[in-house]
Amino acid sequence: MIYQGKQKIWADYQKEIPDNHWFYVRSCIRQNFFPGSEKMFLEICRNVLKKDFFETEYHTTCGGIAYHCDTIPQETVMTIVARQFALMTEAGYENYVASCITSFGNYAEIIETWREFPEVETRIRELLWKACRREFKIPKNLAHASDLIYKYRNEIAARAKYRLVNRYTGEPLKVVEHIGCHYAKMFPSKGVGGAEYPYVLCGMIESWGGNVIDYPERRHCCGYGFRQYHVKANRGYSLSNTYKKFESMEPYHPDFILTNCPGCPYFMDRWQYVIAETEGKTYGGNGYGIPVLTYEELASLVLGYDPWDIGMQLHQVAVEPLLDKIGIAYDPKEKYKGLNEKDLMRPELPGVLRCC
Amino acid sequence: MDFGFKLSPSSAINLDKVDLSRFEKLHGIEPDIIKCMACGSCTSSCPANRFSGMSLRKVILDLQRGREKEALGMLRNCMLCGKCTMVCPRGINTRHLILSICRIYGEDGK
Amino acid sequence: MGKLYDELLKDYRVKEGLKTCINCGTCTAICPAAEFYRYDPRKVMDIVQSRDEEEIEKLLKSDFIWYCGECMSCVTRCPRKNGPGLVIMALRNLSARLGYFVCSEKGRQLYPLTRILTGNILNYGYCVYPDTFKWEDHKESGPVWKWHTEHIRDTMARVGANFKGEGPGVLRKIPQESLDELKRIFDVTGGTERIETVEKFSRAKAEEMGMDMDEYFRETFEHTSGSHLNNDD
Amino acid sequence: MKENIVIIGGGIAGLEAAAQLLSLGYKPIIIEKSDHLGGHVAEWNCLFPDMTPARDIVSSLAARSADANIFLNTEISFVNKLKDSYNIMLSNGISIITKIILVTTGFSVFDAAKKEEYGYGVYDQVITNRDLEHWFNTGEDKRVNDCGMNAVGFVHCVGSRDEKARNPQCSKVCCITAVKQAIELKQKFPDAMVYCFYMDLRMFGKKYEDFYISAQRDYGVRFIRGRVSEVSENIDGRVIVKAEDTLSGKPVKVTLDLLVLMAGMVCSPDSTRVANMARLPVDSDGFLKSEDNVADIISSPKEGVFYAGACTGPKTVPETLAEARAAALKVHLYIKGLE
Amino acid sequence: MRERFLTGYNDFVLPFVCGMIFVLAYCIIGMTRIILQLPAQDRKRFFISLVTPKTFFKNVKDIFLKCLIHVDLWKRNKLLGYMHSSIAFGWFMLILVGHIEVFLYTSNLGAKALYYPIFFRYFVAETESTMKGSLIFFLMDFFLLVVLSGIALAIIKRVRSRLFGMRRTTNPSFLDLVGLYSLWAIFPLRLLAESFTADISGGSFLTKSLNYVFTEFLSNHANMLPAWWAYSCALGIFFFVLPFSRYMHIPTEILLIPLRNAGIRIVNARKGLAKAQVYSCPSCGLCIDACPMVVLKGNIRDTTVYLNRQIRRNNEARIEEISDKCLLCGKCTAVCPVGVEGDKLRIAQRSVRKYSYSPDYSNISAEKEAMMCNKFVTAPNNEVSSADNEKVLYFAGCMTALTPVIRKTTESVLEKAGVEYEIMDKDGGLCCGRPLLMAGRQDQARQLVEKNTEIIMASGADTLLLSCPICYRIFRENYTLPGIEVIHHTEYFERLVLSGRLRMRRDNTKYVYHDPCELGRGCGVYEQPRNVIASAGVLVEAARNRKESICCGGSLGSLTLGFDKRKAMTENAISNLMAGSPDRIVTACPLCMSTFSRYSDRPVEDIAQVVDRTSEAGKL
Repeated sequence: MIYQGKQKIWADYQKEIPDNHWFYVRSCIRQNFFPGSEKMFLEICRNVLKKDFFETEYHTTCGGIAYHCDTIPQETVMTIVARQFALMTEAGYENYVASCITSFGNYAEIIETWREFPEVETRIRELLWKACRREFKIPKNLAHASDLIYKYRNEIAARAKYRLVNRYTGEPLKVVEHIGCHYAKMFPSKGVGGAEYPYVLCGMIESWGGNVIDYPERRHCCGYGFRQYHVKANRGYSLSNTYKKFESMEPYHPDFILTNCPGCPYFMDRWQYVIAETEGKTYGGNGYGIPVLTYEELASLVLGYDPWDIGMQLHQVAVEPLLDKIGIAYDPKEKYKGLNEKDLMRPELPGVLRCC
Repeated sequence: MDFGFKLSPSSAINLDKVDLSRFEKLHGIEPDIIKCMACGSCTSSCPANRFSGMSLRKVILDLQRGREKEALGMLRNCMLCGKCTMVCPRGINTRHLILSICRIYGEDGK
Repeated sequence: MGKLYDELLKDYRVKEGLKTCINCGTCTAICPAAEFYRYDPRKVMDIVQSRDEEEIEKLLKSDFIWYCGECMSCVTRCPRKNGPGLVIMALRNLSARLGYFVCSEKGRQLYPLTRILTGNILNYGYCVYPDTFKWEDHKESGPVWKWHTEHIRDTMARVGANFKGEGPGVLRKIPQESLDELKRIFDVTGGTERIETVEKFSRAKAEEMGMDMDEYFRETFEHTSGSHLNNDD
Repeated sequence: MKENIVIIGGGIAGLEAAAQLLSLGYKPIIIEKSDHLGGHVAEWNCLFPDMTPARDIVSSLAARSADANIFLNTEISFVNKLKDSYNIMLSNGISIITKIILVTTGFSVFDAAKKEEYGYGVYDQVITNRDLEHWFNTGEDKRVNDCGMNAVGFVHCVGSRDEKARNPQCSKVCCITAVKQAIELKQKFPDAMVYCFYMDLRMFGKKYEDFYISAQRDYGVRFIRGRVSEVSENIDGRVIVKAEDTLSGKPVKVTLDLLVLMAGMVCSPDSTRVANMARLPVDSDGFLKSEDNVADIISSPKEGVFYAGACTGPKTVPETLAEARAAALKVHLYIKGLE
Repeated sequence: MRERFLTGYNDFVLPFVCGMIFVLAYCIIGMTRIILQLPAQDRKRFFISLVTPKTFFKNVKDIFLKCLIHVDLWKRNKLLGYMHSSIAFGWFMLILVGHIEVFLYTSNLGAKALYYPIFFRYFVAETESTMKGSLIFFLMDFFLLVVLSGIALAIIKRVRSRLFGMRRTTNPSFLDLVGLYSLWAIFPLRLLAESFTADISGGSFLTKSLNYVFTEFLSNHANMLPAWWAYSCALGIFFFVLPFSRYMHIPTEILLIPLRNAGIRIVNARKGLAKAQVYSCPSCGLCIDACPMVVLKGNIRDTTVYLNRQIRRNNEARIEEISDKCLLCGKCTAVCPVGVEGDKLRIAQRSVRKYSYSPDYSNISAEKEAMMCNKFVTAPNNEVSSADNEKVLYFAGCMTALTPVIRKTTESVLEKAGVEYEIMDKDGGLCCGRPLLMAGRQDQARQLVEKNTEIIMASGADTLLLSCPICYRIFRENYTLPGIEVIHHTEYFERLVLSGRLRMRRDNTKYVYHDPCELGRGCGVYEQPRNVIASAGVLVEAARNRKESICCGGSLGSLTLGFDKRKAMTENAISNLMAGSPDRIVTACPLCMSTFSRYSDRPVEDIAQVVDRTSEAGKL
């Protein structure tokens, strides 16, 4: 692997990301499975970095999952998106940041379609007016939330309490990054670093002290596949794709996986559990899995937040071995406690996958 | 634990792992087999194509990819009529090739 | 109704996604579905490109168009700037519109999908929502999810979510007026009509298969024959 | 015979045209940007279909055109159109007034690093056709492992027939070059598996098909119809190639010790620069535009400006030489017309 | 005649007697084994045929004409015929007359009967009564001269075979050579021995006169014993090598003729009839010249004579190579003087091959196929023009699919003649099974025969018309289609012309007709196509035609001949057709047509094209 070769490509894909004043929209999947992540994103941006991020309670799903499950027509999803843009316009923002990769891809695709076929935009404006009496401007800048953490990575590094270094060996942690397919595969120029060697997560890992691992199936989809997961009968597809990725990364013994898509960490986390239960195979050493982190979680961890405050307990794969490696202090007894030490009992332990 | 689904087998051909020993044996008898340029003339003229999907082009390809079962399945209705030999632009003696395949490859494995 | 190909061509995704295909196979090579299903996106493109009405109709009624995971990996690599994934979406859209989806096993799954996803959107404003994401239907979500949903108000509160709360925040309650707007958007953009179409054809199919709608839902949601996978006969 | 003839580019087209003009009694001026004559051919090892050493072609051309005025390491600073002639200013300060310009600026090899998914410049074991020729010539390339060569792949159409690479044209010679290089590698590493990943094999030239048959029959080169979609590196540093075996409709994957990218021909930036300076039009394929693409490919739409070789599109060596000869005759007749 | 020795014995007879006993024992055992190897049914049939007067007389006649007179060779070349019959018939007569002589003049024969007829002249002396036998003396010398003339010719033939109409002869094996030289030696030595004793035992114009010459310088009678020893040894050696040389054909042919006359076919590749044929091969090498593959010198050793030799040696690799290469044109069978069926023998060798995968056609629905061509069943009666009009089912065949002009013109001719017809293989149909049969895959071929039979029987037709001789042959030989006439289009066209349903316009175009192997040698159809062509233009003949027609080289029979190798054969076949400088080449086989078209410098047509071009509708 020739690192300079990658640097050259990264230099070609630098996208303009304004520093401040963003209209923030949430992700359905992230809110369900990693609720702490979104909270931490705003926490870090607003309170740590003192940036202006606006969120309105009136925004909804973008409809992307329903659209990619082919349950709603293109016009419907476009109008829902137009409504989101209208909310941004009404709030006086022109920079639009999405927490979800599906949404991000959805917005990018729709804006691109409108650009190429202006008659579609006109029609959607009419439909939105008819349905909601709203009008919108197309955002001047569209970003994914990971773009912003990437943008702020050095500021975060400057305030970091921990570095991604194995405290036992002194070596940088080996980190595998996984980019959501809809981040740059459709429009390589819309992603930091392009589609083939995206830099958005690599940049974070590098500036926080870790070492990025490239493995053969790095670019492969996690296997979500929308309808291939939401319908129970199809989940073998989803499982098989994740399995393929893990088989490919296994020889590299990564310390953890970093993702920027809300779905991928859920799938890569839970499919490890299913592979362990059905195939008896674990990838993380000592019967553990490989922890799969969102970039918000990682940023929060290096900034020194309590792992249980940011929702690390909602992962099926235990994160404790990773926390130990980095040297992050945590209280095992607090892991499954509610607010004010409320006893919530604890999840059952899986049969094969080792958990804490 | 039963989740209601399981891993699916992969159909990808992994050329690193294909066992070509039988193909090499065949190639020893039929050196022309690798002259095939997959033009499909054989398939288009084949009367067995209607019945067992016979396509000599695919048979040759499948054998090289280690997909022996598929290849033999197609051969099932070959009537050895010789039209493929007549139309092959590379002059491959397809009839003898088919007979050699039938000698070397069998349902029984070896 | 016009010819199928003309109908497809009206879809902007086909306009963007199918210029001319040279059958190079780049899409299939990296397609996650091509490896695990009997599926070859290149062939789908070729059939659409052929403008053969009969073939296109067969395609719309087949399982093939439902194998794609819409990851759009194919879009990145196509040397002719095509988007097989986009064409698939257009095909699925047409298949749903014409009711052809009930002809194939994978197509029939559109019914549970529609019920779950549009239900979530219209009822909660989210595509995925804990109240409808049951551990029983998602055993792979693990004991953690089971625990999480059992104590959801507490676990959500612990990580600072605003679960079912007023105002902004994680999994807040989306105000009724926003949900009403969504409903109106569905009404004027054909979303509602699509739900009804899927309902109608599925109902007819369920009747043909001798099931009530709940059985039909379970059947299509949970069961699949082996014929979709590669290595069995 | 005092008419100045300026030949821009000292590749084989320029040299052949100069040699012909010399034999017609003219004294042409060759302007060459680099420090050697012969252009791309000088960097090649052997030429299909008879495996003629490229060096022989170039040295014989150089010998035959040695009497021309040759400026090496010289670029053109600007071109001024005068009333019925051109004023050419060279980077070495010399200025030439001429009525005749023969553009033989040739092509550039497509920068394979632009096909990011193939990882040229990122993965250690990925090289281009030009790198391989360099290795044939010098034996120096640490990427070619003399002892551990088990599997080698060739990817056709890299940067050709590719709208994403902004070159939808076929580069014409890569198919046969890949076949040639595959045979050469098989000769050096008889036990290695050699795969060619192609979209279409365009064996249009004299004896090309024989070459292809020989590669199949005599060397056992495996041809797989499918464009390579993705290349990645495994933990041993070998490259994994993914394509579709379109003839069986299945994804195919193979691990290789060396991957050779058949980088195509694109119009050289020098051609474009000259075209800008002399106000020559550029055709929709990015190459220089001829008066007529069928009947008169060597005339430019501009009075006194002629083309030869790959500046008007991808060409083989014999085609280029033939065009150079035709251009020399055209120049000769043009000068006769002026008198 | 008086016996010279009381014992009537001398040691020199031993070599002969041992050889004789050995060869007789060998032949009896061999013959018994062959007969036992026949399938029970065939064996029964064979024995019955032996006692049936008709076949009995035929056997006798055939043995006499073929084994002794070699009538086939006479037909081919007089000199060759004379050479063979002089030796065979002459020798036979020597033996016959010798026996008569012995029985006439000796009593108390006993064990002497074994060798007396051969060495009679040594053991007897001339007496008063001798001159009564002067006729016998004369006959013996006469036949000895006949044989000697044959031997002389044989020696010449070894050097100049062309005089005998043979371009190439077989390369003899070592034992063949031993046999050959001992055979050549037998009769001169007999002459020598008898001449030495002629003054004692008497003789005629040959022996007696030679005796006079000898006595001039060799008066001592002691000299005669070595000559008799040498004679006996030559015979002994000949008999000992006989079973292992080509001369085994002499006794075997006597068995082969009745086997053939009993109508027995080759069942087992190496046993029974096949074995009889193999051992009957005299290695004369006529099949070498006949073989179309021999244009390429490298193929000489792949001719039938060498196949027979390799089968006798059990050289499996070569047997496979030879039997797979053959075009199965059947010409060697046609020219073979003893009736070795080179083509069938090879098919039999192919059929014993082991395959680990075998196609089967049980998934093909004959019913469904029949639906596509059952017009005669489904059409209401009034649509069929007249009740007595035949209902023709036209099976174009696989090969015709590659030469659609044949099908098109055949249809056009049928329409002109107002024939009610239906095409059986519009959609490709099934193969007739002949190519599988030729490849030795009999079980598979049988399956196809069954499927096709079912389809044809369900079609409601009463005539099956074929335009491909390959199909035609298997339909004639292996199909049972009760109530349905199987006919080739050449025959059908002749019928249409003769019946006036087609009117031909004759012009001056010169046509040469190529007899396709399967139609001519295979099915015996020679005259019908010629009659049809003669009514369309001027018919000229090829240098070799009819039974001796040369295969086009495209045959499906060969499994291994490559495309490039066949070219020379095709060119040779074309040059054979050029003898009469024809304007057009006409054939009646799609495979011949496409093969010839590849290399011919003048138009090649199927007979259907000729008929279509030159005919118009006649009276109905």
